[in-house]
Amino acid sequence: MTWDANLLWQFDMLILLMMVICAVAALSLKGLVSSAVVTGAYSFFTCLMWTHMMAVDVAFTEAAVGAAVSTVIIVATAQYINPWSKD
Amino acid sequence: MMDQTPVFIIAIPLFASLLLTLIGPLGPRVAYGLLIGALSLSLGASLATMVRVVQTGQAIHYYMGDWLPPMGIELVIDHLSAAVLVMIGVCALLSGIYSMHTAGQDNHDRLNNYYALFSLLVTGLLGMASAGDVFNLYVLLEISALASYGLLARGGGKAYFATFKYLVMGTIGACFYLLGVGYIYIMTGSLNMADLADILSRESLQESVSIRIGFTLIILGIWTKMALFPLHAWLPNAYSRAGTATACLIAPLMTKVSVYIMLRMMFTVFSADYIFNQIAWSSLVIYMASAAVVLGMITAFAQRDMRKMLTYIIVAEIGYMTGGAWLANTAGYTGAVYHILADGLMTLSLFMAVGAIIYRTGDTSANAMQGIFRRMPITAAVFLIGAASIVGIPPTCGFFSKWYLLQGAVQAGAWIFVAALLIAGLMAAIIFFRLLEAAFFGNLDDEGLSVGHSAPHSGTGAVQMREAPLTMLVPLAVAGAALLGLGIYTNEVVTYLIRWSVPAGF
Amino acid sequence: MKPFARIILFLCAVMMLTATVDLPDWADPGSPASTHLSPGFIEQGYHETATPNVVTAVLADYRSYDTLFESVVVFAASLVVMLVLRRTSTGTSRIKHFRPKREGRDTILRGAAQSIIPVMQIFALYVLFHGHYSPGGGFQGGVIFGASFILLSLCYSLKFAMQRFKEKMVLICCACGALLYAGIGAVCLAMGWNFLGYAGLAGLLGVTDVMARSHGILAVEAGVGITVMAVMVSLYYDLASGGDMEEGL
Amino acid sequence: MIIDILVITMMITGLVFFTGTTVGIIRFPDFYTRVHAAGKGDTLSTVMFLGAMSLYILRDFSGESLLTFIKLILIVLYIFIASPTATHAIIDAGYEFRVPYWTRPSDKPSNEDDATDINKTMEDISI
Repeated sequence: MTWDANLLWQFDMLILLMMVICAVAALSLKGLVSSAVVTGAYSFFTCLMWTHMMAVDVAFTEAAVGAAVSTVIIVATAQYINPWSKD
Repeated sequence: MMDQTPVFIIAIPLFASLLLTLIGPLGPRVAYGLLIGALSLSLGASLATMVRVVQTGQAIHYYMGDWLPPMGIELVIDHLSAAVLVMIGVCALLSGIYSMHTAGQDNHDRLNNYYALFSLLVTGLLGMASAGDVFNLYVLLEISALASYGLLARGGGKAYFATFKYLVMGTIGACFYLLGVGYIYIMTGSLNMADLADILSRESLQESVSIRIGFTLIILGIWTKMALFPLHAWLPNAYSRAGTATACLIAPLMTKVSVYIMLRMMFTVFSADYIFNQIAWSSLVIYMASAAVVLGMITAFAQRDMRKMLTYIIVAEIGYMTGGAWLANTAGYTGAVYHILADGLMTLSLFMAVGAIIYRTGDTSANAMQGIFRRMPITAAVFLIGAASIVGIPPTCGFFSKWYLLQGAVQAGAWIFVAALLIAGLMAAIIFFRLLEAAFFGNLDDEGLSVGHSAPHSGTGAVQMREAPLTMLVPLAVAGAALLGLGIYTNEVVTYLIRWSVPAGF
Repeated sequence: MKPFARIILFLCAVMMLTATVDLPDWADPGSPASTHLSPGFIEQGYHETATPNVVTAVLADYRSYDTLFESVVVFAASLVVMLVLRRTSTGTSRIKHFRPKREGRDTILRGAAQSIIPVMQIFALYVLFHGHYSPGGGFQGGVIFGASFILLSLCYSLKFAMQRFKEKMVLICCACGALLYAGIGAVCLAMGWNFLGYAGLAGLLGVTDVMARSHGILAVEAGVGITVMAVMVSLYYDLASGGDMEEGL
Repeated sequence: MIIDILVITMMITGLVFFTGTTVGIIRFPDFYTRVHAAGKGDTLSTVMFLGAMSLYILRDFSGESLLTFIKLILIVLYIFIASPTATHAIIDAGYEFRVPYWTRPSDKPSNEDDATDINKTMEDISI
């Protein structure tokens, strides 16, 4: 379990790229529910990033809170604010 | 074995808040009693701590969990935080007592949960004022912010939108603060304020770009939280649309405690030398503060709604304190700190007086002031004292803070700030003169007017004396007396509390 | 307004990127964050708290005052959402959206839920109580436990879940978890130590100071877990039903 | 040696199914078939992959590797339960939401409304 900075920097870049894509998509997508789902995906990539940084505790929390529960709660909220609205 | 009083200041409201959520079935009276009891005990602990700090002349350090800093977290109560703690305790207790009728009016159900949030907000503010750790400060900032969102949104209707705006701005501010703390942590490896100050004074870190940007982010975050001029757009609507009890608690305290955090970050974590010589922004900040003072007062002048007018006056007062803190001399600093205390009490008494008037007349516009001196003499008297304090008329404390600020501005050669202070005083005089004229003479011109617009023909000329209920009147009177008392004992406050906390390098 | 907002965003991004030029290298063992306090925690952590997982030791003992207020933040969130959303008055419901009714249908979902939820709850308890040795602790365990109730109400219905875990009970759990945490702090205070100095429990439990710290960490983690679990469920109840507790997602 | 071959075979099979899933998600015409492809292919290929990994772990047999093996098998079981159920739930929700299904346009030349209807709904769904 040692961290090697040179081993997987491509993986690092890939995750960061996906995070940027998810962040932009969450802002620009039409419809609140789809934005909520993309936010969940963003949380998942954040979680991967934490794992990659060997911060397992944080990754664990992020997976449980960000990717699972908060996505459900955001979707549950979004259904009241007209889920297919344009903004 | 250490003296345990500092922890009681924070732990008692915290326990009260947790218990208040559990005692719903016992009814609102028990909840009210528990809240008042907890706030008084907390105030007592704050007073005891202040007395000890003044007697020993040095800061009290309380180690949480018996871990020595920088490993653990400590509470640090020095002269500055003791003064702010007592101010928070007094304001919270007074607005707690005051809230008996108005809170019940705004919250027909779940009053105990409302009071739980009320107590939690006070916990957050007290914790911020006594924190000795920058991350702990952030956590307590979040608590008080969350509680204030809930309390403000309780106003219903338009308050939801105003609070949402406040929520977004507040979250951005807190994020900036946290980011700044993060940068500083990476560069220093410590979160304890005293330890940070020690590390940051090293030669190698003085030039660091990251530290500089970390400081910028922290200050920007705090400015967003305290609504300094270009970032103030959220404040007036959020505060003026809240329920009366909420406004009386939040309006005097939230922004003042943010000013306290700014002072703490500027002079405890960073040093005066670093801020005024390494980062030379102070002239820019003084321009911003002057703009805040003048524009806040002018906008306040244009308002018809009384509470909105008062919120714009808060924006102007924030300008006073910021300007005073960045003048970089002792008089300016004294004025800023003294104004934190004075403005808390001024805003509290004005909001409580206006709340009492609204409670009786049901009208939030300036028309409600018609003939108030006849109908509600005590409320009107407190309003007069608060107004005199904002304008800066001698026996009240507002005069002395403005005096120190002017002195500091003249010493620093910041003529624009001097001009802004004078213009703002003039504007405030005009604003309050207009209101008080209506309050004094409005009744005499047209006898039917004061009895009520609904029944203009009942006018027998007999003016009804209808003061607010006693639970509202007593805190009002105490706040008015405190304004005068603080003004009379200015010299003692400055000598025993503020002089001690003047940072080195002035 | 939009171009203005973009300019501000761009300035913030530039500022934050500029700040990175000075930062120490990624995972640099010589950086201040790794040399100032971390060695102390790593070397003494086990001897002072008998907790092999340094993260747990720092979170729940060295900086337990922060963690207390973090759990209170979570508690405050549920209180705020409840105060703002929950409506008891019977009136015209604001909600007019289509909500599928799946009473008495969908055996597959219920079967899957029946087989997953118990395992999930056991795992949550494992995460909570194994926090001394492995990554995990009160927050994570509580969230997983709360998620199991959310799964229950997703697969069955909100009413079914609310019969199992009543709204009043949820609120009591919210407050009691934080009360347990703060109460342990107060017990330590009463035993003559500082607030949250778990060594004060040694006299009550009949163990050494170091073991008492370990037990104290366990107890406060349980408190955090209870609060977080109840808050997750409470947030879901309030948000999914729009505050009327009639029917949910 | 045999285990190695088995592992490689399983991994390649898994990859083939993954590719099929991806192609299916992109190429299938309507909501139901896409979710079907995603659900089935994804489950099988994930199970294949994890099974291959657990076998690979077991090559150097020890207590620790046995523990890892058991954990991986538990994950496989979980996915085997959860993933098809989730697919089922999504399709069920789509059915209740009255998402129209795809029919071959040439079979029913008279019924052109259906096709446009599908396109409209697809826009709605795939936001």
